[in-house]
Amino acid sequence: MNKPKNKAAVVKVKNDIEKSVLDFLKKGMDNEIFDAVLIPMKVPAGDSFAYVLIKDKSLLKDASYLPPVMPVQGANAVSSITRLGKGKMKIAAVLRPCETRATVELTKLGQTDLENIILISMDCPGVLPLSDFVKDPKKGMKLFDESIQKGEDKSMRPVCQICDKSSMVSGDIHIGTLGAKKDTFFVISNSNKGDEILSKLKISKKEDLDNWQSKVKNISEEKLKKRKNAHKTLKSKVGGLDNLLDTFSQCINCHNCMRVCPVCYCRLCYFDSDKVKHPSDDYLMRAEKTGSLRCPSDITLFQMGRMMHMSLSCVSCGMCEDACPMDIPVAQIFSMVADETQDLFDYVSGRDIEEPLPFVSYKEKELEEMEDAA
Amino acid sequence: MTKAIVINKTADQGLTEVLKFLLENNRVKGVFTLKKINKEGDVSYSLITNADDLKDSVPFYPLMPVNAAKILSRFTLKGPSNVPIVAVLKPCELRAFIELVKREQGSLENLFFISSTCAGVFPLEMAKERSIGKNLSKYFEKIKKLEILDDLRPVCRSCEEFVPYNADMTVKLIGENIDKKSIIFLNTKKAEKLVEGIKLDVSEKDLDKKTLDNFKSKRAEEKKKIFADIDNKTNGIDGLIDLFGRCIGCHACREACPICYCKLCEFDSSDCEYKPSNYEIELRKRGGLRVPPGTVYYHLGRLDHVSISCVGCGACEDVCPVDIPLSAIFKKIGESVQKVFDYIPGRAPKEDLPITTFEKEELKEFEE
Amino acid sequence: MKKDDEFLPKIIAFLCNWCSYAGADLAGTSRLKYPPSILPIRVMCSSRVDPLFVIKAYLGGADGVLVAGCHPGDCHYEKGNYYTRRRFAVLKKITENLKLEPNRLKLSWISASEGPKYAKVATEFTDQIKKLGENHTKNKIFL
Amino acid sequence: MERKIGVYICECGPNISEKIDIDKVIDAVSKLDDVSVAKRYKLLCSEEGKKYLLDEIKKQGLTHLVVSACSPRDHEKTFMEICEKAGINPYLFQMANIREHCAWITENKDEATKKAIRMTKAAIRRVRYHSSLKKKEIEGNPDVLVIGGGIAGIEASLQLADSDRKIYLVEKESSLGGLINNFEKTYPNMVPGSDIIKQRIEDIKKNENIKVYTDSEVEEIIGFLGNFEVKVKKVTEENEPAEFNVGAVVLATGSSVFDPEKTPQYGYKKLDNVITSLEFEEMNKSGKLSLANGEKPKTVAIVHCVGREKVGYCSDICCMYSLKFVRYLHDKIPNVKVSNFYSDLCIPGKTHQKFYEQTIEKNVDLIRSTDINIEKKANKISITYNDENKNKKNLSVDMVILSPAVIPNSDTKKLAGITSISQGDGGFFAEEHEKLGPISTTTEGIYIVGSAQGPKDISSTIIQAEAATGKILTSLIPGKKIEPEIKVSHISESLCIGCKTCLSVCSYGAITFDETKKVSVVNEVICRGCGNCVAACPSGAASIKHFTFDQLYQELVEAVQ
Repeated sequence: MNKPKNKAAVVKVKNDIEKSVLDFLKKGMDNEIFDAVLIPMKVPAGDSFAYVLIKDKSLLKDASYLPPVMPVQGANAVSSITRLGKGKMKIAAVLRPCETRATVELTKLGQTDLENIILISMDCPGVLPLSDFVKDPKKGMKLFDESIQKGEDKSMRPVCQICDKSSMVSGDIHIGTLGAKKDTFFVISNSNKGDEILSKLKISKKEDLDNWQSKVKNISEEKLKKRKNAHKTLKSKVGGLDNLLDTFSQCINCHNCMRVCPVCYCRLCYFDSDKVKHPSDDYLMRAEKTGSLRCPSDITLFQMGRMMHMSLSCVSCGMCEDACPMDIPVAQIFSMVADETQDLFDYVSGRDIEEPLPFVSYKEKELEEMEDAA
Repeated sequence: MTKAIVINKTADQGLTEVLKFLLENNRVKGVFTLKKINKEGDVSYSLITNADDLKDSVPFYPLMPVNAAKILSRFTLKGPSNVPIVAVLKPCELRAFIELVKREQGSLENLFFISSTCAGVFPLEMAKERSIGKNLSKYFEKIKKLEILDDLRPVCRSCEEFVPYNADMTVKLIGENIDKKSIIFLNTKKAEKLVEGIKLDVSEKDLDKKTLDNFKSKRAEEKKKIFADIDNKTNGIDGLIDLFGRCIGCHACREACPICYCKLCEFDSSDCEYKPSNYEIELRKRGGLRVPPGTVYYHLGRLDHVSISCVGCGACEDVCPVDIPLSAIFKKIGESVQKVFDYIPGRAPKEDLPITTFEKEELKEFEE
Repeated sequence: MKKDDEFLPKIIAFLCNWCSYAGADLAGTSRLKYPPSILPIRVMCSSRVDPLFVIKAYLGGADGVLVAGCHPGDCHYEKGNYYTRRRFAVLKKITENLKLEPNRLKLSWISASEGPKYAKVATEFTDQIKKLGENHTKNKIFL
Repeated sequence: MERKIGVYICECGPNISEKIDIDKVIDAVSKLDDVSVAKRYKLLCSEEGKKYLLDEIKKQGLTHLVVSACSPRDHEKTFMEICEKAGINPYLFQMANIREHCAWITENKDEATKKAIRMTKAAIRRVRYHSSLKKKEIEGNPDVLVIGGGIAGIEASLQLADSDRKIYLVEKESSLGGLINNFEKTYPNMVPGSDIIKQRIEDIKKNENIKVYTDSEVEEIIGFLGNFEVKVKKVTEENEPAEFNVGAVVLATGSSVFDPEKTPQYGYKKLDNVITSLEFEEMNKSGKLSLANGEKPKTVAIVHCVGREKVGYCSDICCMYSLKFVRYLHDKIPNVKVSNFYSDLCIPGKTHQKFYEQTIEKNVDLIRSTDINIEKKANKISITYNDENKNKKNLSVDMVILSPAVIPNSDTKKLAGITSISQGDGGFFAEEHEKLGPISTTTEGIYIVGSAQGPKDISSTIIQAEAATGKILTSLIPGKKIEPEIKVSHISESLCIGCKTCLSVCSYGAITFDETKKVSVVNEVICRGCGNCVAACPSGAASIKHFTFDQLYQELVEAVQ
């Protein structure tokens, strides 16, 4: 993966891009390049979206490759299908870049089998906060379309507004819309699998990609700036124990952030296990130290423990924040921490399947700055 | 008639005074109640051991951040408390705790329970927006007039079990001048002994049954509406798919549910993982399948597991990120299941769970 | 989708080994005739039938689910079927409330000597299901 | 591991082949995953059939076997044995019952064929999720614990001891013999009770195979057929309980009688000379058959069925011994007038009728009566009653003997707790099945003998003692291994949340609770494998071998697909 991408195929848009992408997928099925497609689809009530594994082509027309919300992290969908084995079907999985990267992380963690999966991503404009959307889906749809038209992100989730990897390619095929000529889009191959598919579909990689690349470069640089600033202000707001406690003061310990997190893959979370259940005396003792003990206790322990466990693989997808009943800016906090911990190892989670997880590898000479000078 | 402590203060202040007495005179070693925890005035349950910290306690703050039964269970899971603790709970929380104790998930030993006639609580949403504070006066105005405040959670507005079971003390919180007088009934000998020697006037009183019945009938009205509404929505498999379609599978409802006490939920276990071949079969049948699958199955299964003990506390709905009307569904089905066994969850600790016992002659209507 | 007149339901029948399965065997050895709609699944005791199986069967598209065991008091394992009955009651109530076609579920007590009863139950239940028609959950995607 | 599933479809002569198009079935399944061969054969349960199957398994190198044929209740065992012979685990095998459940009940051949395909596919899918189970074997201890030193216990002990079994005989009284000790004579042939019992007690004392614990009570019994850990404590002293291991337990705790004080209308304990049958036996045996004032009674009433309504059953023996009392009285007190008040006479058995006829030749009135009331009138006892025609009548007598209902021995409850054998009707120990298992219990290896199981006379008691002996001698042969059920429950320690739901639904006390780990634990040897606890467990911590969630669910999936 990650071969230099200087050439790509170009596909003409007939009436609208969504249809054309779906059409591209249908061709894939027609030519039996893949037997099924994993792609978001509006739920019957029309108030949200869900991933659907489609075998019956006629269903494709109702799919939407770029839904306005992320109710389920695509990586979880992929692992649900392949954790117990690759199966017989070849499946094209249409995922956002952060979902693709989470999938790559899960693969490193043995939670998916990508052999029969083709990962297809796209330039991502971000998504709307889920809770707002479900309250008024119609409004949400409209808002989302407008934002795309205008190329604005102010109505997107905060964590999307500061995402500098919204076009990062780590799957097999990437749908590039940025910098494409009017009524066209790029189909960028990022792997041999990808190349194979393009050739089978007889789409040749002639167009060169400078346009797309420079556009992506600008956007991610701009977003990176925003991100750094956002993190700076956030740090001043939540930095220090008191601020941190305050930030999590309303946490009700529902562990939703953990359960929707794509890279929290444990069947039984350490923080739900017996290891965190103590005799009554312990709680009483702790209460007596300070006069009173907030219940449920160990909120911060849980959050920090989670940072310890998954910040190296965090893809800043924002699921946690979407799912938090108390609107705690979990995703922003975690994206801040993740950037720093991943920097330590010059690691970007999900960037490349060949990159080993920092915790399962080491260099003999590294992290001197962490060691005691003396 | 029951002995009752009468204090010319608001219910909150009145009870706090009693709690203070209990801590200072070492009648109990800890007080478990709601407490303001920061300058923003966020409220959370706390285990208070130092009488001074009681100044921030707000026992009857109309909010249920979590169902307290879960915390008490965590507290006594590994064995009963070694020292006396008094816990201030809402009636539904107390009932939930009894259900947990029946399942060996906690112990009643060394615990004293104070509850109240419960006027209901605001949705968690409002705590998030920090808008409860400014609604407090409205809350008490309404309840003095025995009216039902629309901003309250639907499950509270329709709750008919607002008089606690198994409480050692019950605080009057429904009816006139609750803002001037706090009346604390001593329901048990235990309670009388606990407050022995308190410098407050104790007199014989009664919960005004007529007032409560009147209030109950209003709640019953609300319930009719809410049940009718959910009944229209729960319409066969398509109705279910519409209701639960937007479920994101976070299972927060289960995590918040006091009756869901399992270490690892059946629905997170490998039993519920689809093998590749299962996907193939389902696709052959349906042409497509939601992934991860099992949304409807999860909710049906949870209904099967908890309906018998559901106390209708509404915690599930409070935490649902996509506002599925869970509490109405679970309350309605819970009640109809419980009716079959003439069972009220949490009514009596000695009452067997219907699923752990049976009558030889029963349920004929279900056989053929 | 077949027309109703030619519609042969798929009915999952959980049969306890000692009574109902034996009863079904007897129906066979006595050459009684009943529709081939019944698909037996043998369990040692009806109390093994986790209500979740019934739900799975229904969501999986089974047109009907029959749970059959020894008559109350005759359970090979003493009390099993009493618990089966309670679990079934709970499940039935749930499906009633959700209007999930509770008539697709059936609980019967069939002893080892009741071959005719088994054939009767199988036939009548099949007719009942035919009236209800196909279980459409089998076409649902968003389960 | 790579699966090679062999599918064999039995024609069962014409039974299946005529009703089902077997070749169609073969076509339908031979392409399925892991199916390496699908064939038909004329009669698989025949000797050639078995041989054929055996060779096939070897030749094809099969790992799993599916047989579509008759009911597993007929031939599952047969084919499992073949698997074993062929060297594959017998539990990697599944049967589809396409005869009883398909061929024989379906008119239309196409439909039958379709169903047979479905059933066979389901079996194939299920077998893929089977796992090998290992046969368990334990060395059974042939020794036996007998609780109760009455005639029942004595008889069982002697018979077992004669076949060289070591017996531990526990009696809570200071001497053996039980109630019979008090009987001067026993009906119908009026031989002295002592004749029956004395010699036997002597034999026991002489027999070094029998260890007797008098003044002792059983404190604990934990285990299963072939291996029960027992603790026995002397009631009289404060010493450590004796501990030993046995392979079987005989409950012979006998019975006692209903307390007539609970039915005040009979005046028991309120009036002099109103006594119970047991008191009368003692009095009679001691030879001092007299009234409180020392005189001999001239008129005696014997009241049957005392407390019958209260306990709700006929006690079987009262009528006979009440007639026996008539004999006692006439032997000891010439021309004494005896009146028996009964509601229904119970005179069963081939010899009893004769005894009855001989008895009523004597000076005795048999009065069928209801609503008896007994008071003191002057210095006599006055009995008012309604006769058969509902006329109020009255009779004065010197002495009244009450024949109360037979009830379980007082320590039945305690033992029921210790052995987890439930108490059935009337509070007697519950037999496994009223007709089919009258002396067995729900726990293999524990047997009930004598009136501990219900009112019984001596001969039926001895019959039961012999029956129990037979059971024990055949099920516990020294050196022979016993095979406990393999398809048992298991509770995952890591998943169990300790709610004890499983404990309350288990009929066999097979699940215990580990208080330190706060998790339930299955005693695999006591478990019968019904699977009740598995369905009861909300968190899927409990599972049952060979009927796992996966196995049943996958069978289901195929069946509905």
